Amino acid sequence: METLAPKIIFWVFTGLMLGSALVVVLGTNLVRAAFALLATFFSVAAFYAMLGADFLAGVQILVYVGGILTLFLFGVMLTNRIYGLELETATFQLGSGALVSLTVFAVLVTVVLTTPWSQTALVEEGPTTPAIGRLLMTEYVLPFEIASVLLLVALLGAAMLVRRRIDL
Amino acid sequence: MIPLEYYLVVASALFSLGLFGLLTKKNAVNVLMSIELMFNAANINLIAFSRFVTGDTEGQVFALFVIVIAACESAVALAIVMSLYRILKGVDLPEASALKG
Amino acid sequence: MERLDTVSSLQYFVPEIVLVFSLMAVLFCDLISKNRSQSERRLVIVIPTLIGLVVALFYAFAGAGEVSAGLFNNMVALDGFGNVLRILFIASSIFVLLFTVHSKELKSVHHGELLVLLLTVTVSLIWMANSINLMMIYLALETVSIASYVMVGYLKTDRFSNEASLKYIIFGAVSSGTMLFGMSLLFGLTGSLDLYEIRAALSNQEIVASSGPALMVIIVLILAGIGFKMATVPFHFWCPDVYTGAPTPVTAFLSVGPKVAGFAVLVRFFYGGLSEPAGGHNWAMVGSVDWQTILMVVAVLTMSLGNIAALTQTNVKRLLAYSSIAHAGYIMMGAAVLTGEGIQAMVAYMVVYLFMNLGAFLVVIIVHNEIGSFEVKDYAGIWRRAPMLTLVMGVFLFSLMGIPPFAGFLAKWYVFSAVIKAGLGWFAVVGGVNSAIGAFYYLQILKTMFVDGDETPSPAKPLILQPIYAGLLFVLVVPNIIGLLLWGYLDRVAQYSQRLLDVI
Amino acid sequence: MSLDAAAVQAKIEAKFPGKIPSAELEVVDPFLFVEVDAIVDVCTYLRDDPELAFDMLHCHSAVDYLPPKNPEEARLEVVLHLTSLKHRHWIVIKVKLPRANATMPTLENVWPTANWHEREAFDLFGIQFEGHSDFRHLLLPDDWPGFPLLKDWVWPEEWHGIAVKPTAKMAERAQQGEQIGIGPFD
Amino acid sequence: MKNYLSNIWVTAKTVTIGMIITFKHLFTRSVTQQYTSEELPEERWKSSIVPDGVLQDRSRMRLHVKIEDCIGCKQCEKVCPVDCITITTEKREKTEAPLFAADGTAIKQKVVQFDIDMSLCCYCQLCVYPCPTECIVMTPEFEFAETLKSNFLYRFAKEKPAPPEPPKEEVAEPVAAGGS
Amino acid sequence: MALKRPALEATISNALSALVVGGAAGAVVVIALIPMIAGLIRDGLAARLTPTMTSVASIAIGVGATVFLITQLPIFLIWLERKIAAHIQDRLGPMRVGWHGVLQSFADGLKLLFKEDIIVDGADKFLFKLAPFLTIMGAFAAFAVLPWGEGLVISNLNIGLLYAIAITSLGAIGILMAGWASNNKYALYGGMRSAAQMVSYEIPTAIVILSVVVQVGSLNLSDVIAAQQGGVGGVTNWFIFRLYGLNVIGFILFFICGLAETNRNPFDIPEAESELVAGFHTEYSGMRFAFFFLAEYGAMFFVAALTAVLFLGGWSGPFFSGPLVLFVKTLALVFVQMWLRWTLPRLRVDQLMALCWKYLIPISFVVLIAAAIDGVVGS
Amino acid sequence: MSTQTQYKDLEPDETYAFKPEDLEEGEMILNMGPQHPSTHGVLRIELKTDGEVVNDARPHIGYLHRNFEKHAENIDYQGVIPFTDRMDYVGSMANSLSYAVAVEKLMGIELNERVECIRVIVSELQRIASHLLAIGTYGLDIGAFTPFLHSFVEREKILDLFEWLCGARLLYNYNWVGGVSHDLPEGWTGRAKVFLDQFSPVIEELDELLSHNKIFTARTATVGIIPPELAVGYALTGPNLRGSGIKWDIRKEDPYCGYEKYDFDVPVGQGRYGPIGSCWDRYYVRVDEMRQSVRILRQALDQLPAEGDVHESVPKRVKPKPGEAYGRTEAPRGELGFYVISDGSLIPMRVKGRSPCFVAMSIFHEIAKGEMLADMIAIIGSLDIVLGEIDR
Repeated sequence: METLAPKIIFWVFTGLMLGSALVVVLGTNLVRAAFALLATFFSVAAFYAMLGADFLAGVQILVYVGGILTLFLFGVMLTNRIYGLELETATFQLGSGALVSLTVFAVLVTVVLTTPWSQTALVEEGPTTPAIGRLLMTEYVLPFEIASVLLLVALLGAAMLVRRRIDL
Repeated sequence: MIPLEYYLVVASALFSLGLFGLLTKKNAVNVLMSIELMFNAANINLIAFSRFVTGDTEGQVFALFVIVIAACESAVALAIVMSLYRILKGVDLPEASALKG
Repeated sequence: MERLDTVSSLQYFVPEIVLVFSLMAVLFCDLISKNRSQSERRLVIVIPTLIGLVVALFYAFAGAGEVSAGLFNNMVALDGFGNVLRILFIASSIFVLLFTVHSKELKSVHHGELLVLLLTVTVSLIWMANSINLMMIYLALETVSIASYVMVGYLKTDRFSNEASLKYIIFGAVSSGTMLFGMSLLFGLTGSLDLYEIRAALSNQEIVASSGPALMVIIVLILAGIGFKMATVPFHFWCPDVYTGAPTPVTAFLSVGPKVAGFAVLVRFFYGGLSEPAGGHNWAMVGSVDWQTILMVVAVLTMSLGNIAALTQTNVKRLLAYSSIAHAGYIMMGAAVLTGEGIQAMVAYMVVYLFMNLGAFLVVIIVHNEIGSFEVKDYAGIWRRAPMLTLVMGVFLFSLMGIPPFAGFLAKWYVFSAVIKAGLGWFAVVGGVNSAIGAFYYLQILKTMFVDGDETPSPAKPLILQPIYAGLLFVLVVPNIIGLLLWGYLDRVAQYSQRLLDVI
Repeated sequence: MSLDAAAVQAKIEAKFPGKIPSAELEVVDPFLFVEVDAIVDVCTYLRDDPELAFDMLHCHSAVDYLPPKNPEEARLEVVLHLTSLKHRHWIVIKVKLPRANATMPTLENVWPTANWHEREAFDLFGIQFEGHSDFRHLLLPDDWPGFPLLKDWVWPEEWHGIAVKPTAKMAERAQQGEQIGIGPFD
Repeated sequence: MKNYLSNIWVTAKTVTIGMIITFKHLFTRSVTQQYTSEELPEERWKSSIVPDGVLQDRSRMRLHVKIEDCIGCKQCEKVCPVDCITITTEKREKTEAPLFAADGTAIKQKVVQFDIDMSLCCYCQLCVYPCPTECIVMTPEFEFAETLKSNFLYRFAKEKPAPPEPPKEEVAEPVAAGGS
Repeated sequence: MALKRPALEATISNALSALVVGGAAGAVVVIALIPMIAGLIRDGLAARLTPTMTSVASIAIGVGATVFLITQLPIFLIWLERKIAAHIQDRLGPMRVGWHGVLQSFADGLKLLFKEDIIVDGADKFLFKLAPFLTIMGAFAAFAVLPWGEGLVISNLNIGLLYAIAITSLGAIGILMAGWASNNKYALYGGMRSAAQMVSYEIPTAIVILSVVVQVGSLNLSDVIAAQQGGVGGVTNWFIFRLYGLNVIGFILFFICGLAETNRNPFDIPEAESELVAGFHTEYSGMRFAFFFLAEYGAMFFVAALTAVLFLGGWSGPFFSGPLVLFVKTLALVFVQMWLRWTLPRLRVDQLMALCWKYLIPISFVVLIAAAIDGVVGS
Repeated sequence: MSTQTQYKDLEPDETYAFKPEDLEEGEMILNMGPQHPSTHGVLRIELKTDGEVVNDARPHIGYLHRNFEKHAENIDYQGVIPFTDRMDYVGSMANSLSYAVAVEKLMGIELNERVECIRVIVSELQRIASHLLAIGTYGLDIGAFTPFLHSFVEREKILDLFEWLCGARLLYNYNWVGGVSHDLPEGWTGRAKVFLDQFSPVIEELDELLSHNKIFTARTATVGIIPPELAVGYALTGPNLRGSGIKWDIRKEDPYCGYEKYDFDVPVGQGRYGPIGSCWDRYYVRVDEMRQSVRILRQALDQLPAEGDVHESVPKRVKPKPGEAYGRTEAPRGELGFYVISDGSLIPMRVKGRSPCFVAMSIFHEIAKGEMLADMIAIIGSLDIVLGEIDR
């Protein structure tokens, strides 16, 4: 039980993540791909939780599911004539794409498995929120400020681009 | 206890899937989705390392910034896609080929 | 190397702060001038932008001292290299800002967001070039990218602009995702995000011995992200399309700012994280991967491909895009030699490149304002309409070619001498051959401008030159002409810029 | 300053001589006949002349005259009831049209409200209005056979499988002991 | 800014007013009549504004014919706008005993068919006025729903015409049977 | 014409098998899974699940109680809503089934159970079936972090508030999915409106929550309640009375946002019956429709409970504390929600967005900044 | 030309006014109705929408078309009245009154004062009932459910009064040519006064609950603007015309049934919360008209002559001489006119009903352009249409 439960959860979410990612990249229906992304994001959040990053898991769901996924769905629905459900998404260069990505996968897996990662510091994890907050306010205060500039500019730019009039 | 390598392999698989979608998908929005998969793969790596290797929250802070950046990037990207859709009436990448040559 | 905390870092951070505040001021001015006419509004926003940039430039000059430190707990570096680039970025932004004022392409659109984006890109370029932390590098690079995506797609009713923007963002997102994956692996390998700590970790032979493949993969993945910004082969695909589609002032900016910042990141990453000073001007790689060879291969491929592809181009912007790829190859040569002279050569080349490339683009803008075309064949007969402009263009192109009296020669000389000094003679030969190839297409343009006009009788009405543009042309052309006279000054700058964080 | 029908007639006669073939002024609602070829001009005049200022076309009807005794009087009439909100007077204008291929110019540009009224008149009487901007069926289905308000209209037997003529009365059917369900299923 | 604040203020004010009103109504007596559970005949016509019981005086619900009084004049059939009344008469033989309606009019016709199709009736009451003997009336009876449309054919004629009828006695007595 | 016999049987079997078994079981499993994972998260990894059986048992009991609560509560709330609506409108409302119609919702549920399970021919069948579960999951999974009393919480997550906002955004995805999969333009409009609305209103919600978090210093809901204990009469420490009355504004903002997040009038534009027929659930019938209904009322209850926890002291009351106190507070807030619904007209889409971006967000920032300044000055 | 022709089969697409090939980028055809909760009946509106914005709109009517005018050519004059009742089925009294006025004008019948006064009373009560319905359903359209039922409570009371008067609640057949069908029952006027006394505060309450609510004004006061010129050009009448600020009321301009004897104001749109002629103005004119109707009713109930036979002028046979007449009244929805042509026989030769809703609906496509989807509902509701009258 003690060792089985996390394993089951891990494999369930791995299956869910990779399966839904496969739907995203192999599926032919665009909207289904977007909804499959929901499962991917969700299982990634579960991974975070398993890795003790509870705050990140919450943020992952909040931002990815609540924000980015909704954005994608809007993007899909607004950039297609959605009179029917036939939102086909075509593919091309399947063979070469598969070759390249399989090669990359092989290389990465080899590297990942052969490299001796220095797993020395497996500490007890508690709540991570205060630690993250403290880091953001002390050591990483400059990146934090840059991120705010980035958010401002992204907001401004996106709003500018979707506005119809050009002289505003 | 799941070893670190398991997470890394899953992340690699997710990364490769994202790459595959990127190379094979025609629809711009779908390509952006694939890119999100790549970001997520990197984030899994970061958090796994932050737990198993460093043992502090540094990697998590990085992942947090990555999430922020991914959100900004998708917002801007979708805005561009919408803007292009108004002109082209379609968002398939091979259609956006006026700049060839 | 001194590690400063947040509060004590602020005094060295004035130009950036000025830029961020002027960014907000422009936003505010744009907001309150909503009901005014377009020309008035443009004035209301251009002036604070200009003031902000000039003040920042002033403080950047004033701040270029002897101090070297890691600001904000080793987030960004304060050193000679960074100070020079900071000035470079602000100067190029001032030029680009003035380019936009009379550009015909940007006539109908509102400039508010463009200027805010310009300031954002400027300030984040500085951050990008100075960051010595993986997170900072990534964040600054993405800020530059996201803002420039919008800048490229600024003409939202224009198909080319939009397509360029889409292409840019997709390539950019891919390369940043790749780079991020590499960074995550590097983080796992070394357990740190700080470049100097990474260097320390990589010096540990125990790790290095068993992690060769991993480091190789990491370097390739990270190079993808940096290479995208530098537009080096094989991450250059976006470059011609984006340069062609983007509004020309934005193109001019992209060909200087992000490219230079990309090289800065290259230097910061490879010199800061993956090599250590080895006495004198020499550097030694740490880790078990021979990244120098990778860089050299990339440099050779980049300049060759850029030059060869440029030969067949008919569009001036596209041609200049390939030319800028080729120049990226030359700059890369400096980075690949792994000596202090290499860094000096890079900075010297970048300074000169700023003047000659921006000048060439300014001429393109002026000509486009008049004839509405970017095709080389439409340049026929410009000589008769604007002899001075043609001569100026000649100066820029000769300088880009690297012909002796002009500044471009100086830049090339710097690079080649650094390469030769490092004992890589074949490398210099490749560069020389490439320069010769490059001369063909530059001469092609000149030939069209000077000679071809005669058979197609076009009305020889004189070309109108806005005073601002005339002044800018003057400012840009003079350093090119008196290139050889600037030797001493450039040498001082180059010497100064060699001071990386831990090398005095 | 309101005008009575006679004054209106006089004014129109002065402006468009001979375009009013007849008029009835002694009836409950006095009316003027106007020639169909001048109807748009007359109506524009009626609307725009400051003394007349008939700014509102408040009723527009068509009438089918098919007297069985004297068939030569058979005709269609378009009747316009005009009101002036300004002077608070009103007048009736009539236009005679032949029963076969009745056509008249549209008044949509004079009073926009004529848009639907004319479509209705086309639907029910088959009068064609030339120059109408959106000439489609209004009340009836687009494929309805014939024009029901004509006096000699013949009931169609069925329309898309629906019996149009009144079916046999329930009384007769029920007398045969038939059980008729509620609803459209019988 | 002033506009901004006044918007907030007006919104808050009007919403509060509305909430006060609806809160008051939460405690006012409801007007619902629980129709089938309060089935008492006198309760059926309850109204808050009209005195109890008076509503049924002029009610125009189901038609009823006192067929004994009908003289077969067909006035009602003629006047009916929807043709829901069908009357067939035969001349009474001189030999039969003279019949008189309640008001003393002599009945000279034998009403062999007096059908009212209640599914067509438009409850306009126009048939009631011309009746010389006041034999056709509208009753306050309103519960006469049916499952078969043919059951709406009310056949009042007592006299049988020459051909025999199918036995349909239960519909011939609509008032007594409640239309079942 | 009567329904043909085989069709009737098919309907019943459909409804029973596909919906009751699959639907309810699926929902319960999903709902059960979420707190389980949450529990695992709480205990770090399963490695630290030392008293395994007790933990699982407590989770199971908690899940069981919650499942019972959240499936029965909406049924009661629906009856309550109908009665309140009726009395506000001078009517009586349901009166026949049980005392004053208390069992009416059960009767309706039974009816919905036996209704034909219609799936539109042109629909995307998989997503069409999935959407109600997603929505109900989003609404009910949030209950996992709701503390009912001292230690009476299924999963004492230390990111409870973040989890609550994050998981409720699943509902938006479910609604969007339903709107799209129905292959109906009205449904699509409803889905799009709903998504836009929920995404926008999450911002002020999060900011107001942040203002409370700043005052507590924790994202844990139990900590939030613990921070409101004590005070005069056990009342004055409630957050609504703190921060010089500014928290009252925060409370009102959070309440408004809660209305919007749960698509309640005057923000019910996704299902605006007068414009979009029924919005995203136009094509749904039977049990699937009921799931949307349950989800709406479940979300409504949760938002009210969260408001009570954040501002009104949660389960701690002036005289006695416990689950009942929270329940009463929540019901009072739910009553206000219903009361508002039957008072106000509906906003238009652009006005809805303007309200969010021009009014709620700036004001919520004011509250947040005030809370932050107060925290800095206080420390 | 009038012989029977075979119908031709149409493709479903052919019934659309907008063709898919005409659509701009991002546009979509949305079919609103004929089964839709807020089209007030079987109205179908074809909308060309771009997101939430409506770029163009075309109403399709006729789903309730029964060709009342053809009916009228087949029955006698008196028999037409039940059919007129069914035109505007929430304002039946006014419909039959208008028809009766037209036929009386044709025949030259003079009425005694009691009949006239009774007619005024019932038509004003009907106006209140109709406006209550209009206001209630308008609230419902905008999303406020409660005012609808509050107003229906009041409307029920009026219907009770009518049922007491003539036995029917909806389709009264009360106004006859030359009189009314029943005299007022004993005690009726007293109860009517009781109704008025308790009704006046209800108007104020509705006003507070709905009219001035910020959300309601925001939803209605800036949409569906009908400028006065447009309103006159489209021949709007009744509250729709008055909402655009034009003082025009048949009761004042062309008095019938002795309206000149009563003292009342004609409310017009003020543009209180936005531009004049908005949905809110039209709505509020109705609220104000209810107040005026109460005023008229109080006077009429006081002035009601005690003596007079309501059937005094009813002709034995309604058989007008050949001729024509256009009789019009101010129905709750505007000028309701009947154009009656007699050829001397017992049945009318032509009866044309000029329906205010038909005309009001014809302006829809003009004011719908550029508004949002939700505003369609607000506009339809503010025009206060009844499909029975549009389609006839």
